Amino acid sequence: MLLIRCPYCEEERPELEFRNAGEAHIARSANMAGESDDDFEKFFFIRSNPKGIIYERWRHIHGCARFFNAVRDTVTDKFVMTYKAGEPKPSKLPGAVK
Amino acid sequence: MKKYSVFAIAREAMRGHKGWEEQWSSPEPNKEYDVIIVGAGGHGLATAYYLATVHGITNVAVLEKGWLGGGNTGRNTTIIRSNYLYDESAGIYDHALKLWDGLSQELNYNVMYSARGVMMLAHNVHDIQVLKRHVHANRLNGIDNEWLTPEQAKEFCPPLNISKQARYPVVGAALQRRGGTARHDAVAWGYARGASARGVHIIQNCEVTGVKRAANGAVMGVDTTRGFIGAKKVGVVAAGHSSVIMNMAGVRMPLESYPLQALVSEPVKPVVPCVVMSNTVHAYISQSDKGELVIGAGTDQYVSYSQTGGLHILQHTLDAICEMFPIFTRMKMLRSWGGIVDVTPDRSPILAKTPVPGLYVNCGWGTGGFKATPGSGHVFAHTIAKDDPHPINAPFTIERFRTGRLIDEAAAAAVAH
Amino acid sequence: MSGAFRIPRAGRLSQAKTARFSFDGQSYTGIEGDTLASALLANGVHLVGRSFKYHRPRGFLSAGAEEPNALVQVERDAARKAPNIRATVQELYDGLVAQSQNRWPSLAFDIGAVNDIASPLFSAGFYYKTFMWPKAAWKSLYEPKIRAAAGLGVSPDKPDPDHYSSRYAHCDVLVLGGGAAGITAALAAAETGARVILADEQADFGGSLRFETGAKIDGQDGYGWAQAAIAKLKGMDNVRVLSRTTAFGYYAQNFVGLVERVSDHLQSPGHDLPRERLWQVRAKRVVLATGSIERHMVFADNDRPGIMLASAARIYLNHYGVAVGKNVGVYTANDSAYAAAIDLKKAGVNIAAIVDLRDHPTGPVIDEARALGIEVNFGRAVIRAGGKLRVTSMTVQPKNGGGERTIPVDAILMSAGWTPSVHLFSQSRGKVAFNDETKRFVPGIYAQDCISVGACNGTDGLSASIDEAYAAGAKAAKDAGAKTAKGTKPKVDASESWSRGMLGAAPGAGPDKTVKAFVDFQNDVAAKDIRQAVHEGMRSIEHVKRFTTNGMATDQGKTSNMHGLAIAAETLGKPIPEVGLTTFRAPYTPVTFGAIVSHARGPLFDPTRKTAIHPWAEAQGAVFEDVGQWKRAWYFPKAGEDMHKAVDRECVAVRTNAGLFDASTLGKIEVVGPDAAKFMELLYTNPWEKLEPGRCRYGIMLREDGFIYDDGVVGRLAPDRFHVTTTTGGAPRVMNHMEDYLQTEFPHLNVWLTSITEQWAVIAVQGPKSRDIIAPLVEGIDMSDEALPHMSVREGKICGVPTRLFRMSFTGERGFEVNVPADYGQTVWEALWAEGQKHGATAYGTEAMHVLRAEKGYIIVGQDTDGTVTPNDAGLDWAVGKKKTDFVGIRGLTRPDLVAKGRKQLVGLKTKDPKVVLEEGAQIVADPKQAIPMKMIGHVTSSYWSQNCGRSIALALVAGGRDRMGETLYVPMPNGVIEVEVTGMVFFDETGGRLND
Amino acid sequence: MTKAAAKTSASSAERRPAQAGRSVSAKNVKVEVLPPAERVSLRAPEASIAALSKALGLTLPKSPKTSASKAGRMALWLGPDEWFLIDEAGKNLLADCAKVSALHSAVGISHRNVAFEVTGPAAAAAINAGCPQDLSLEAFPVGAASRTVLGKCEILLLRTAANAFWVECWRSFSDYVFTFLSEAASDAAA
Repeated sequence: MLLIRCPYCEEERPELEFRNAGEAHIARSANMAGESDDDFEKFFFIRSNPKGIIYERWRHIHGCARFFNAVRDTVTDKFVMTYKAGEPKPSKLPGAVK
Repeated sequence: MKKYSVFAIAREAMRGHKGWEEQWSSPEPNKEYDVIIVGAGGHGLATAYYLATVHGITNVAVLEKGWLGGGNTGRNTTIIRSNYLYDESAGIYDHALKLWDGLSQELNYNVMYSARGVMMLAHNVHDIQVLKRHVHANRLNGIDNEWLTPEQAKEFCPPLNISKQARYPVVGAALQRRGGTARHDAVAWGYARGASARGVHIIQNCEVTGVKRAANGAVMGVDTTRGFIGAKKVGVVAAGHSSVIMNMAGVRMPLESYPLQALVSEPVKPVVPCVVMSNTVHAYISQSDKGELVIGAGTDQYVSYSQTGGLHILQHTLDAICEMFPIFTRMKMLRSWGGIVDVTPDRSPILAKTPVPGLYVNCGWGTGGFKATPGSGHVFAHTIAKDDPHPINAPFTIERFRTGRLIDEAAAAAVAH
Repeated sequence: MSGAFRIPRAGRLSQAKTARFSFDGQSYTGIEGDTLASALLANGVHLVGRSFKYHRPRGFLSAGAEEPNALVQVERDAARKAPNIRATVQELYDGLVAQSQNRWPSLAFDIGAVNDIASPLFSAGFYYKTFMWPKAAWKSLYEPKIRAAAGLGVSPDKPDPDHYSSRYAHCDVLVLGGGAAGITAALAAAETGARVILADEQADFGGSLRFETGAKIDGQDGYGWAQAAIAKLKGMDNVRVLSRTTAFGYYAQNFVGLVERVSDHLQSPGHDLPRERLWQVRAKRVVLATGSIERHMVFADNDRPGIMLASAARIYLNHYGVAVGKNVGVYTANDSAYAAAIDLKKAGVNIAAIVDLRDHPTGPVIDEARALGIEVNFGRAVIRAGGKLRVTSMTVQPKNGGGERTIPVDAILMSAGWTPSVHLFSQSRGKVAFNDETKRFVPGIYAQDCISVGACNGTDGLSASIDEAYAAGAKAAKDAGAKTAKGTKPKVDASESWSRGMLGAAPGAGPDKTVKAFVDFQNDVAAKDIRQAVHEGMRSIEHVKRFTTNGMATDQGKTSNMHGLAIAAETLGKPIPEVGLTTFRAPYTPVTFGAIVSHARGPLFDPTRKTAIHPWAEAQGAVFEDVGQWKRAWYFPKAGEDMHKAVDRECVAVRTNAGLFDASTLGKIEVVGPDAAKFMELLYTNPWEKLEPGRCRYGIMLREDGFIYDDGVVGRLAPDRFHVTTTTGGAPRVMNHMEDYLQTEFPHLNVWLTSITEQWAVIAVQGPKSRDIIAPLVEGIDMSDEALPHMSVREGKICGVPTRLFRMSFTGERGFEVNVPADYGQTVWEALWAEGQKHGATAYGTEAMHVLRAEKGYIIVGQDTDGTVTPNDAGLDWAVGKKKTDFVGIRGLTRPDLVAKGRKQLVGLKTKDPKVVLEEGAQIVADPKQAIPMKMIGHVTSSYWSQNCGRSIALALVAGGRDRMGETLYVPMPNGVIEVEVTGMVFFDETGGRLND
Repeated sequence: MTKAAAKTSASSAERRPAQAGRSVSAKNVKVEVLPPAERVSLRAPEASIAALSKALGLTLPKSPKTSASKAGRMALWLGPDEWFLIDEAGKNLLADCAKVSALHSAVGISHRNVAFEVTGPAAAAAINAGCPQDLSLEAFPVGAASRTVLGKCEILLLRTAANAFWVECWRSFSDYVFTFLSEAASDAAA
């Protein structure tokens, strides 16, 4: 069971309080109705599924109920950082080598 | 390939089993092959085997980053069935089931396919509606699947608890008698032996690090930890790592990889005679020939390549097992492990040509790929050999996610209203 | 006397406290504090089991959790049977009943032992090569025989009367292993004030100090020091000491699963104590002090009862006061077995000889052995053991060949060296490193905040272990945020010699030999099997393991893995690290399902949700159905009624007079804020901005892919307040879906969502008399059709309590849904019921509700739709706002396949024979005469007998269904084809006039 | 404890709270059902907090996992814009909120939840049978409040004293929560 730092509760909480909500930073188009079939496929189905650093969404559903973003290594399952929903994708990761 | 038989065993017994030949050879890679298969799991090895036996293509390499059969092939709960709802799914899984029946003889390797029956439990009215929809569709598709009362279900699987006092009482079941289990390692080894004997190179400890494409976009070969290996056709059968490999070729996939855990109990004398599955209570169980209860359930909730998962997932799984089989609380978990399952948005596989000429992909089997192994390899070999899908796998395209023509078995089992 | 082999004044148990027990029906006496193993050995019993494949007789190999052989069935009573219990772990209690396993008819005479005679046939992986002919025989003959022969114990066959509990715990420092290193680390950490948990799998602490008579710490003997230290730790508020507690799994982020065996050792556990308790500990730092496990020597017939690990014999002697034989041989490749010989000799047991593989070992233990007059042979090997049910001799030969000499013995103690227990370290995803000099894998690269100390870290010697453990314990506490320690490090006054050993097959079991020199006892894997696997092309240790099953038995290879690896490496001609080590997986030792499940059994398997009105329905004799976690009243049978009769009556009554229905389980969400309507516009297909306060609308929610996700009636209470209803099962996911969009896609909207599902009990009153029933109880709401038309909502009072009164209908009749605060649900229901009685009303359940809505063609999401159905497919295009520029699902809806011709559409079906009721889920074809596989064009989603229509009715999804009106289609059933006609979806009151009648 | 089933007025329907009157006592833990109380789910942006605090007569806490309490009225921080309000005396929280014109959402949920009190030296241990949070006084001090889980159910947890917790859950889960806590209490006592 993972231990996840909720950026709103400002502490680490057990995974049982959270629900994963898939890849982060996939923005819904402001002109959804005008999207092409290809764009819609990319938006709704295509996922980066990285082996390594993933940017993902979690919801602290049984806690503060907020959605937020996390950076995690999918090989070790270790969290690099978490940040609030709406904040930009971090350009630099803490402790990142290279 | 020297034939295996009881006589061969008797002969070897006389000389201390020193005369067995290698089941597969471990050659150094050539510079180039006609076809490269990425991934020496059951599906990849079966593909190579059928390329050789059905299509006469033997200049084939199967590249494996670890040891053959070491991924999901060796980590699954070996359930085999074909009682799927949609024609497309029923088509491919029943194709596989027909190949399972006779696979030991075909491969001259006892894969221990055991048609002990797969029973899926209904716990409420909604389950009955969903399972009966399957039963009727299967019947008209020529696939066996029959409806049982709770009492009949208990007769078929005596330790099952059908008490009406259970939290979710059993109210019926669908039984596919041809369903069952097989010995997972033997499937990989049997195909490896058969393919190797026909000239296929199985190259272990050889990780693909890149996919090379020509100026026209077509595949030229792959970079590996053992150097570049050329091929005009590359089939990616890398299960949880499929999207990693496809990314190397510049193709982004509708896939996510999740940890799937399973466990076995200590071995006991025969007690569970068949496979029992429940979607509502959510777990499945069978008993191996060795006597271990083989148990699985759902995935962890996050993308991961760690091959580990949380204890709470196993707890939920065993909660469900002990709800269905209250007599098992004193049984002991002996070993648990995790695999990486690649899941598509509609929970059906992708078995198709790709936008890249010469690149083929066989992935997205999610939690249920083992049962398809022979059928998947058979039609994927066809797809690669003919550069055109077999009618059975034609619906399993990548494009379906653009058009919306999904094969959504999970949605068809819609959650309760 | 508790057994002929109990040595007076030896051991630590009080011989006064005896305990009677039985094994295979024979009664024995042991001592409290014994394990079943020590008690049997005290009585001279070595033969306790049969091996898995060859059914060879087996005795005790060890005195601990690594035991591969001595597995027994322990039965407290008929319902408390436990298979595969290690006799070396099971503590004795008065009245314990144990049986041997995997033998028939008896342990001493086992028919299955013919497998041993025929064993040349049963070589590694033989089953992959045979049993293939004739094909049918696998299922009918071979497999049943194999299965019957396999397995060890017998599964329990009754529900377990015991209970299991669980506890989450947090600490700064978790110390796993209570030997000298673990205790020291715990002391160092505890002195800082850090929160410490110390756990050990044994009943009492001390680890190897339990048998190392040569250890002295702080002026006491080692064991005594350990007990004093534990007493000190137990007295500290910041320390929790757990004995009989095995850390079985090391998960991500220092999350460790432990099982505490609470009452299996007690004679009468009573009802209050759980059998076992699961601890799930989150530790800031973990100290691994898991020790090491002695390896056996791999030589021919090394499995005969009476042959055991040297350290085991020492524990039996020094702790339990039991001699494992009267004339004992020792076979070793290191120093530690000498201590066993010395201890036994001093206790009066004859040591027949020590056989040491090493050519010229020197040291104090060797000198001491010689001084005691023990025969010591260097450079020699035991090439074979004699005896069958008990070892009778050992045959010794110079290790490079030469003359054989057979020495009579009744026990052989072996030691090939010690394997560090890196299981938990490895589970933590740490990478082990092979130390070529000491020939062992030790912790290399750490993946988590943990540290290994003592023997499990490859640290030899008590003094070095304690130094290391003290520093590690203090550092772990400091790293976890505690203050610096201010204690004193334990001082080692004397310790024993630990030296290396050997890996792989011993001389006489080399590559040229076909003897049965066992590597894995339980699974009957001999050195030759491993070699055969390599010869057959298995080059990865994982292949070798799986092909031979080495290390896959219930002991998970604790004694066998390293030997197996070494033999494979030797055969391959590769260094050990290149062949690799198999993965260590949880659990460290087998864990009961009960402990893992703990509380989640019976009523706590899953919450059972009941509405406020449930007790009334129960009192009325309602039959309930499970809908998700809810129990819903299904139908209300009167005396003599079956389900059909009850449902027919309920359905007719609703349309004739009125019916009361408990709709409380429907999901309800209050959407509040100035942007509430804007939000609703985005989440539902319908338009909402213009819906006036006080009015309702049926809403459809899609997923982004355009398929129907949920539906429900929505009332606008105020410009900034909506009362949204969802399906029963959909409530949590709809809430999550709405929150997701609100928080992440539309955070600019000023609106909030609150689940009010359980705030309101909902009583549907439906039927022509519904208004007459409600009106007398209502205050402050004008109930006239003009003031309260169909699809409107008002707030007021009913029975003196607040209500949100909806005028709406899911039956097609004039209808209302009365929302009242949940605690008033039952009394308001009772009041309405009393009024209803005056008007011939009935209570109806979910089944009648389904029939009534189907008569009107109202869909149920999840039954008539299945996640692949668009609003158009369901005939609900009218509910999609055509002028809207955005809503969730707007783009998904226009994808090529979702607008293609021939999609399945929801239609009505009437059977040609009105009495025939179709089966839900039945498939529909256009041509019933076609051969299988048939082309199916749809399926029946809902089907009922409609008493109101006087015939059966059905809804179905049919390809191109709306273009097939009037067409005859076919439903092929096992006992004949049913003809049906495609119709519209409304079967009753097509004009809808009754809504206002 | 007050009488669990109470009539609100002579003319109105009888109130029948779930689990009324249930309690269980083990050696070091006691679990009791609390009587009905007034409850509101309050949502508001930062800018409205001062006005709402004034109207409610207690300062809405702004720090995670904290609560405020004054004269039988409690406000639990549940999220950055979410508070759970309890008035034990049943005073009208909604009416107080309605006085505030600043942006907010107040939804009455008095009947949605059922509250339990878990008291005694082993109270934390009993809750930890199914709650994965660290309930030591350092990590979860008196006054700490949080939504979390207990077994297979969501709960709201408030520490009212070193040895006392206030546990809330939705009405239909109250039987499960009570049963769970009862089982856990007997084990925690051991």
